Formats: sequence, structure tokens, C-alpha cells
Amino acid sequence: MYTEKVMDHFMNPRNVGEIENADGVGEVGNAKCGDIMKIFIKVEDERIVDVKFKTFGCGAAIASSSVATEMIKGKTIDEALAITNKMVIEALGGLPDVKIHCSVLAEEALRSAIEDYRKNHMQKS
Amino acid sequence: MKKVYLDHAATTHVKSEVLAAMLPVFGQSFGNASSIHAYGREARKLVEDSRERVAKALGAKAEEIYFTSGGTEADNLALKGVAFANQKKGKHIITSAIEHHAVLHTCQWLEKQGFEVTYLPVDEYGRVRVEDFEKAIRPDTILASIMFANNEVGTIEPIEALAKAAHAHGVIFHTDAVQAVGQVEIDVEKMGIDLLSMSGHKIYGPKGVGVLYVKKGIRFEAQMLGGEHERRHRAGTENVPGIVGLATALELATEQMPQENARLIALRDRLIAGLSKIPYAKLNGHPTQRLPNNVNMSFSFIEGEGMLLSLDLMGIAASSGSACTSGSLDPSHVLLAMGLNHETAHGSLRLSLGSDNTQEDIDYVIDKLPGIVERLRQMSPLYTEAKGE
Amino acid sequence: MKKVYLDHAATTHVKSEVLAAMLPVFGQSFGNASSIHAYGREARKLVEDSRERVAKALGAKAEEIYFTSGGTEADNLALKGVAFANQKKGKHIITSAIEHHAVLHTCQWLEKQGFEVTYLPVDEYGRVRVEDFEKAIRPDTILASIMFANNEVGTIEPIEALAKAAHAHGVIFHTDAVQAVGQVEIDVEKMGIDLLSMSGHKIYGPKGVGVLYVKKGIRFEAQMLGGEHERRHRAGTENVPGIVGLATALELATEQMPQENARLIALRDRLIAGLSKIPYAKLNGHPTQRLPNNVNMSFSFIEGEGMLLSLDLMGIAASSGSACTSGSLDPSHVLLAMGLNHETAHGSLRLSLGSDNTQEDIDYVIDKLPGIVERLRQMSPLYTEAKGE
Ligand SMILES: Cc1ncc(COP(=O)(O)O)c(C=O)c1O
Ligand SMILES: Cc1ncc(COP(=O)(O)O)c(C=O)c1O
Ligand code: FES
Ligand code: FES
Repeated sequence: MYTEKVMDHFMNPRNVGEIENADGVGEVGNAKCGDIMKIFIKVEDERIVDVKFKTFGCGAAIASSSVATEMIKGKTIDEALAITNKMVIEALGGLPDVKIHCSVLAEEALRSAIEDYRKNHMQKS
Repeated sequence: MKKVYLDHAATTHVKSEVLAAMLPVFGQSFGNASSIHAYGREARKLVEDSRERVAKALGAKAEEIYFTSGGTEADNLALKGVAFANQKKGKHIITSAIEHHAVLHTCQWLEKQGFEVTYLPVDEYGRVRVEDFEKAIRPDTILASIMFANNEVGTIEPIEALAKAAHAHGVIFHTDAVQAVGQVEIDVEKMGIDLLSMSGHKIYGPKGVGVLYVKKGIRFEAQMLGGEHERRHRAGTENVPGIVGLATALELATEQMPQENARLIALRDRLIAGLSKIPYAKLNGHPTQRLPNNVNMSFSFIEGEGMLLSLDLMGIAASSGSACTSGSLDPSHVLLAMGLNHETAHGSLRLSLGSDNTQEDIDYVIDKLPGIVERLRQMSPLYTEAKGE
Repeated sequence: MKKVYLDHAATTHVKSEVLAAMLPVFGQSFGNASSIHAYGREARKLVEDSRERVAKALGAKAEEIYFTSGGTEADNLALKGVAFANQKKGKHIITSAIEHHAVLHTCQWLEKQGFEVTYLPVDEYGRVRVEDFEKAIRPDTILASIMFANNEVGTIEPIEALAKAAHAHGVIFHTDAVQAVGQVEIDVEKMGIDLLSMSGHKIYGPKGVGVLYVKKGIRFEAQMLGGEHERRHRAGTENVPGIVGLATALELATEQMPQENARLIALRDRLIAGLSKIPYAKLNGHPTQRLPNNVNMSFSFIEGEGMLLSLDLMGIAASSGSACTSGSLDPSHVLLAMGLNHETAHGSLRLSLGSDNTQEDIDYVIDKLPGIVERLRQMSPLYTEAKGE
């Protein structure tokens, strides 16, 4: 059902956890639907220097969060915004059709974290 | 790697005795039971002997047994067959909110055909209340269908009392006993059951064969149309090896039930006790009125699939929600009907035991699951919140 | 006693290669294909590989193959499924007078549901005339169902021409190919077939499993309701061993078809020639457009059952009329539609050859049948009259 990459990210997820005093926090989904994804980012000079996630969801959701955090770590905000769910799926070596929305969730959580960062950043500057 | 199959409610392997009975029917006694030559008569005899064996195990008469392609077809035939044959008397049907989709989706389809269906709620243990059932009966109620035991949480319904209430008002009573047969003693006559569905592959028999019992005198319309098989109530060349396999499996199960149930209940309760030590764990379903082989527990803050995948990597086969929908992500309609909230319903795990499980298997699961739950909780934002961090 | 099975159109034995492919699926790879654990994934792979093998043999795509419980269910699903899904476009259906009861009885049922059905006549050889077919098409015709080859007389219908005519008027074309598959080269795409039914047990595969091919884009409503199996078009736990068996049998049949057909045609024609020497004998069905394995002959003045019983006593298994109704005494609807009078129709005998038959078998029948016919004729008042005694 899942590719080896999905299983690897599910069993050995990268960047699990939370960031205290994160510059941006994104949360999408809801427990009713069985999925909540939370992404924390630390930003320096418009570059994402650290990222962590917590996810309540299926295997694909956990793997998507993991791979997405891996993909944006070290990237600039603009580069991170260019990441789509298709790229997440690609990085996982594919997802079953019924699991496409889990990768969408990862894209949305990412954007939501960046939006949150921008909002905080604007206020600060 | 150790392999522990704990998904017997989804399907079982075919026992070697059953396969041995089926084998000669593939290559040698392969005739069409409708043919009048020697090959045909041999096949006919196999079918009719099997019918008698099934009847005997259920407390029915041979002419009350109809072979189908499985539990799903038995349910479809029971509901559509009785509804259409009796619609002149009324168009109201009663069922429960926790039925298998084979019953629920058929009921929803019947609603589109102009029938009215009442879906009874259940209590926190998944039991239909007899009072609710009685209150739901109307003058135009023709049929009630309440499952014998639930496939997800293993709760056994008060079938005798429900059947009695139905009969007091002239309502025909069907029960989906796909999960109960082989684990609960059933005597359709004594219990007042008018129609009963069962399936081969849940009792160590083959897939692709099932039975609908219909009490003599109850009218129902054939749904599969064609030849005059099964006394004109189910067309299609008889699946002779499948039928022989089902009969053999049912006989075996009936024979072994007393000892096997005691063994399973001991294992089941050991498993429940062991897993209950995990924090925020909850047993779903009735503590005692439950199938000997069913364990269903919720572990808050995490989602079922993650548990399944992790268990699978350790060689343990389990299920979350019903087998038929474990590929989908809706939370179980059964757990929601029992009043669980969405999160808890999402974190449910079903472990269903069977003939091949040992105490060692159980202890292996008790050993492995706590770590899995903890690891997934560490990733879960809900857990962080709950702990007030 | 010598045993000669000549009823392969009724059912076939399961070939040893087929059984060998099925065996491990009963006891070891027994998972439920809907489960996500290793056992489930293994079962799923078996089902999907089988689907591809079936698709390949029929010239279809894997996602166009739906597994059912047999030919009867495939026919029911095709007709009811397409009729209900397309009834907004019209409610007229075309079929032929010589279809199998799985098609005919379903059509009669659809008539009760408000559909209109035209039953096309056939010529003396049992062929539907393309002109008749075209003339029957109306603006509200949504579906046509014409069998690929007839089960009683073996006549092969002009399927490509009929499908073409149907498509010229936007009519969906279904064919019951239960008898043709494995004996006639079929490419659904090239032939323009929209839906096709087949069955496992007619091609040395298992009973209780069949296939409905449905061209992508054709809408049809599920008839078996329940879980989300077969892309929501056919509920019920997949019969994995049966599905693997059907795929293996179909592959084998396709592979062996060129040589096996040549062999069967030689035996068939030898049998026809030998039996034609009996006085008042008549071949039913088309002389050349017929299945390689089908011999159907009428012997005037006598009734079929007497022949069957006499043959049976000599170890020869044959059939009179269609397999499904050989237990009944109505004269064959197929022979009547071909213009045979009642007496002649009653005196028909079907001998259907298969992989296990040898020239010796054929010669045995050619040797025995004349005496049987003569003995029965001596008892028949019709024979006395005919001879003008
Ligand atoms: C309670 C119940 N009813 C019906 C069914 C359907 O039976 P089958 O899989 O034989 O179609 C199942 C199992 O899937 C079941 O557990
Ligand atoms: C032409 C034809 N259609 C349909 C069927 C029904 O198939 P099954 O026996 O698999 O239900 C048969 C055989 O009985 C047949 O010969
Ligand atoms: S988390 Fe919603 S399906 Fe993957
Ligand atoms: S002769 Fe016996 S059935 Fe008519």
C-alpha cells in the first residue's frame, strides 16, 4: 500500500517535536476528520533554520509532515512557498489515491506556518 | 519474524479438514448439480447433504437453507427479498445504527425504493434496547433486521427478546449472524429467528459462499435471476466445493465450540487486561456480552492506522474500524453510534482472535503495543495539549 | 465401466494447474483483500494481478474488470445495472429469444419495473439477423444484450456487426460470453463490446466466480450492496482463491486455444458425422458458425430424458436442453425459437466436448447411441405412425 519511503518517514519521522518561541506555527485539519497537523518554524533572514511538526493522523499524514519539514529546512521563505503537495508525494515515491489529501494537508500546514510567521514579523517590524 | 494474525473477524484461513473435504469436488466430483447424469447426481447429493448439515447446526430444516455467494448476498437477499414480497402489508423496516454495511446500504437503497427505515440507536456498549425496538414497531412494520453480534466491537445483541417482540406484532425478524455463527450457540427455531445470514470465510471455511436461512412459510423474492436453483430463490450454478466447505466448517465449529470458546475467552480477557494498563485506554463494547474472540480498544490522542502499520511491521495483523472500510478514513459508524467522540473513535484498534492464536501471541502484543502507542502519542499534538504542556 | 463426460457446456472439472494456483490461497495467503496488514496486502495483490491477467486475455483494461459470483450474477449486474443507471435516457432494451435464463428472466423482471423489452427472433440456425436488430432499435433504446454463443446449440452470433449497429444508435452493447470465452478469440475493444459476462466453471476454473467486463465510461449501478469492494460496484469480501483460479483458467484456455480448438473441431465433426447416420437425425445450430465443442442433434419420435438415462447407464454424461433446465420438462426455448416443432425439440441431445475427451470416447458414443435411439423408438407411438404402420 505504502512505498518504502513512506514507511521510512512513518517509522523514523524527521523533525518531530515543537519549537519553543517559534516564529511561525501552522495548524490545519481537525480531530473530527481524524487529522491535525501542526508545523513550527524558526526563521532567520527570511530563511527557515529550524522546523518541527506534530501530527495526529494516518501513516501518510505523518510521513507527509516528516518529508515536508525535511524539504523546507534551510530554504528561504519564498522557496518554501513554492513547495506543493505534488512535490511531497514525489518525495515519498507516491501515495495511494485515497491518501492524496494527507499531502495536501502538509502543504497547507506549511503555508499556514509561513503566514503566521509573516503576520508576527510584520507586527514586529 | 514472529507472525501473529489477530484479524479473524475480517477473515479466517481455511482449516485443513475443510480443504480436505473440498479438494475432491474440484477435480473429480465436479458435476453441475442440475444435470441428471451420474456426475450431476453426485454433485446434487453433495449439495443436499451439505444443506442438511448446515440445517442441523442451526436448528433448521434442510428446505429452509439457501446457499448464496457470501454474507453480503445473504443480507441483500433477506432484506430486499422480504421487503418486496411483503410490501402490500406495509413498507416500514426497523434496523440498528450499528449494522454491517451490507445491511445499512441495502436499507438506504430500500428507502430510495419507497420503504421507510428506522435506524435504532444503541447504548454505550453497543446494545439495542428492547424497549426502543418495541416502540419503533408500527402497524406498517413488516421487517426488522438486527445483527446477532457486531463485527467491530463484538457486542452480542438480545436476539431472543427482540425476535419475541417482533413476533408479538407480526413483524418478520432477520439477523445478520455472520460474526456470531461458530462462536455463539444458535438455534433459529428456539430463538424465533425468521431469517439468518452467515458466511463461510468467517468460520474457517471458504470465501465466496454463504447461507441465508429462511423459516418455512416466510415469503421472499429472488434477487439473483436465472435458472431454477435453490428452489427458484437464488439462480446460478451451485458452488459445490464452496458449499461442501461451508458445511464442513460449520460442523467443525459447532463441535469445537465449547472448548474453543473457553480457550478464546481466557486469551481475550488476558489481552484486555494487559492492554488496559496503557494510559488513556478504553475497552469498547460490552464487558461480558461480547464475542469470545473480540477485543476492541481505543487509545486516545492517536489515529488507528498508525497503530496498524506499526503492529504490521512487528508481524501483528490487526484492524481498525470494520474490515470492509479499514481502507477508508471515516471513523467507525459503530463507535460513533455508541457515543464515542471522533478522536477516540479514530484511535480504535480491533484484535480478533482465532484458532491459531496462543498465549504467547497475546503476550507478544501486550509487550509491543505500549511502545507503539507511546511513540505515536509523542508525535500527536492532541497528546501534548492533554498533558497540558 | 467406461466413463465419457460430454457435458462440458454444463460445467467442467477444475484443471490441475488451476487448482495448484488456488491451493495456497486457502490456507496461507488467506487474508481479506481490504485489510491493510501484510496478509491483506498479499490478498489484494493476488486479486489485482488476477484482474490484469483477465483484462489482458479479453483485450480490456484492468479497471474494466469486475469480479462476481458467476455468470448469472454478471448477467444480472450488467442488465439491471445499466438499465437503472441509464433509465433517464430511455427504457427500451433489446435481447434475443435464445438467451440464457440469467438474461431472459432478468429482462422479464425489468419489464415489471417499467422497462420495455424486445425479444428478437432467430433464424433456423439460431442466428440473430443484424437487420432485425437494427430495425428494433428505437430512440429510447438504451441497452442491447445478445449472447456471444448459445449454450444449447453452440451457434456463434454476429457480435461485431451487432455491436457496430448498436453503437451507430448510441445503444450500449452487452454480450453473455459464458460459453464463448475460452473457445472463441475475443477482444472486447476491437469488437466494440461494452459489457461482457463470463464464468469460471465453464473454462476449467472454479464454480462460484465470474467476471463482468464494463468498458470505461459506461455507467452501471451496483446490485450487491455493502462494502466498497470492486470500486463500489460489487460488495462482498473478494473470493480470492476463486478469482486466482478464474484468472489462471482463462490464461490457460487462451494459450491452448489454437491447438485445442483444432482438436475439438475434429472430434466434434467426427461425432456429428457418426450420429448423422442414425435415421431421422438432424443437427441443430449452425453447421460452421458453432462452438468447437458443441454437438446438438435431434432424434425424432423420442424424448430427451430417455436418451440421457440410457447414455448414463453406459457411462456417458450428456444433456438435453440447457443444463440449468435439464431437470425440467419444458422443451427448450432455444430450439422452439429456431423453429423446431415440439416433438423434435423434446428429442434433442447435447454432447459438449472438452479437454479430457479422446477419439475413443467419440467412437464409443457413435457405437452406443444408435441402439439407444432405436430401442426408444420401438416404444414410441409417434415412430409407429411415422413409419405408417
Ligand atoms: C456482520 C457482517 N455482516 C456481513 C458481512 C459480509 O459478509 P461477506 O464478507 O461474506 O460478504 C460481514 C463481513 O464482512 C460481517 O462482519
Ligand atoms: C450462456 C450462459 N449464460 C449464463 C450462465 C450462468 O452462469 P453461472 O452458472 O456461472 O451462473 C450459463 C451457464 O449456466 C450459460 O451457459
Ligand atoms: S490523515 Fe487524513 S487520511 Fe491521512
Ligand atoms: S412424461 Fe414424465 S413428465 Fe411428462
